[in-house]
Amino acid sequence: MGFTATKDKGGVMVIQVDGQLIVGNRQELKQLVQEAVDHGEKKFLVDFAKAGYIDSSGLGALVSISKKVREQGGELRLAGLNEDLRSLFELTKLDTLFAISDSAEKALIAF
Amino acid sequence: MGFTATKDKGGVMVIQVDGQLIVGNRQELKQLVQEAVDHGEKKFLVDFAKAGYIDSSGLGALVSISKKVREQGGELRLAGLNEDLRSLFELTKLDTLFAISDSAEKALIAF
Amino acid sequence: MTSPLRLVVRRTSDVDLPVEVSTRIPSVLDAVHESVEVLARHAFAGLPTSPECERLRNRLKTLLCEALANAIVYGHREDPAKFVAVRIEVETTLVRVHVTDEGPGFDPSAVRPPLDPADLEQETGRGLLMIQRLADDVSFNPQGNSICMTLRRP
Amino acid sequence: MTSPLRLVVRRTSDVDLPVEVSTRIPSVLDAVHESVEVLARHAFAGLPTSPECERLRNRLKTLLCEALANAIVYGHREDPAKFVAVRIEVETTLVRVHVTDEGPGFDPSAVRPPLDPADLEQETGRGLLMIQRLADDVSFNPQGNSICMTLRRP
Ligand SMILES: Nc1ncnc2c1ncn2[C@@H]1O[C@H](COP(=O)(O)OP(=O)(O)O)[C@@H](O)[C@H]1O
Ligand SMILES: Nc1ncnc2c1ncn2[C@@H]1O[C@H](COP(=O)(O)OP(=O)(O)O)[C@@H](O)[C@H]1O
Repeated sequence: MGFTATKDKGGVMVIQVDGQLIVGNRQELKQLVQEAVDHGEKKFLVDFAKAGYIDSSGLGALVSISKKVREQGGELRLAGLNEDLRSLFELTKLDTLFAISDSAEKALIAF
Repeated sequence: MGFTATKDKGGVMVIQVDGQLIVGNRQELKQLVQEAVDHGEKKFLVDFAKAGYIDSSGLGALVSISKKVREQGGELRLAGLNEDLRSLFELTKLDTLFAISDSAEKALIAF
Repeated sequence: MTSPLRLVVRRTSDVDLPVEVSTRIPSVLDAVHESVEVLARHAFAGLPTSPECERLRNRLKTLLCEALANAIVYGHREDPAKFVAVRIEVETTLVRVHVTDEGPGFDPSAVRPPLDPADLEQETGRGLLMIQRLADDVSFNPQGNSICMTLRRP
Repeated sequence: MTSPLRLVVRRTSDVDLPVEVSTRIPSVLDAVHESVEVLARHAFAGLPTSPECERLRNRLKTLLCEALANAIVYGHREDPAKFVAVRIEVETTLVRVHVTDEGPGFDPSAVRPPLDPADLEQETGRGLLMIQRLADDVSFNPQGNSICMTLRRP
């Protein structure tokens, strides 16, 4: 349980969600992104390839960081959602709010 | 869960206890031995090398079959008891009633 | 000369044993993750590790997160001295999850999730919606402080 | 040029969550084995597969066999319509197993196991003795129809 942040060659902060994004760890994600934004980072990719489950607090955290990134003129993308995780975005209509790519590779090309 | 009976070259019925010897399957063991005794078998070895747990009903079944075998002039030995299973025989003093060998091999030599 | 082999295999008794797993969780959001993992482990002990079961397990975990967070935040205002009661009934064909708090309860039919395009940037309000869509059945006690979420097993 | 790497590892919350596993078993001796396996699986979910834990698991199974057989035979005279209630409390340092029947109960202090050399050929009467020696603690309710067996965890 945790997040791994790596800056790729194209300057994108790739944040990997390890296990779950839920009420118990969403603050860490928000903090991580806030610090990176403060540091001048503009491009963010949240990769769910290694995530098993997320809850509505986790979705809320994503809404919050995407707002923050956009306010700074940056861009946030999501990737690696399996069928079940993706359906959470659909049923909450958040799929219309986020740029979602199938894989981290595809998302990185899209930036 | 069950018993495998094999007759070895020396004419010993080797009965392997698979998993457990408890209230739920001791009748099968008693029946197996009864049939073999009726068939004229005299030498029995019950091997616990693959047994995980036994209960007092299982011990009772062993007392019963050992009596039956002895009444027919036969011999019953036990083998393959791990430390915990062996301690059950000690605390019930049944270690004084049974011929217990460390392994099936040693028991077969002792017949 | 081969030795005669006899195999006695016991009939497996078809016991359909419903098991209940229950616990009480302190009202601390930091306890949610560990509690969810422990509960899922005990409730689904022996469930195969097939992808299908893994999905069911994750669905259960999301549902538990939602219901626990609501009980802790709205039911108990994060008072660590209050405990959320969780009871999971595991049957052959379904799993029933009861989450009960000591709070005043609420009227779930009055909740409106932020589904309008104008509301999508709201951070909260999606918990019940997710519960209703992830569970195969949802019911509340009359007071509204105890939720029962049913999952059909694959 | 290496890319900067940042790792955020969350503090693991030290939740010490006592879990209870419970069920009701029909009073049929053929149901004992399956019930014991199911209960041990749920109660010890997540317990490592070390030899030490395997021994604890087997000890629990033997204890459950004894208490269930007694409840079924003496408490319920094998009436399949009567159910034996089992409740297992799993805590960090111990496991407590409660087995309760609807029978008249008995006085455990009056039981004399067949330990005399002359009595060793008796087939029965060793259940309580085994329970008392395998469990780290044993107690009964006043009526004698509910036993509590405690195991310390390694
Ligand atoms: N256990 C509860 N006790 C009291 N009120 C609750 C409870 N669960 C939910 N609610 C109410 O229902 C509303 C909607 O909850 P929910 O859909 O989970 O979204 P969120 O928790 O993000 O606000 C909450 O704002 C709260 O007023
Ligand atoms: N749950 C119970 N209800 C009533 N009597 C019981 C119960 N458990 C044990 N007993 C009594 O205690 C005696 C000893 O039990 P035990 O030591 O387990 O040996 P066994 O079951 O082989 O007779 C039994 O014969 C029975 O009279």
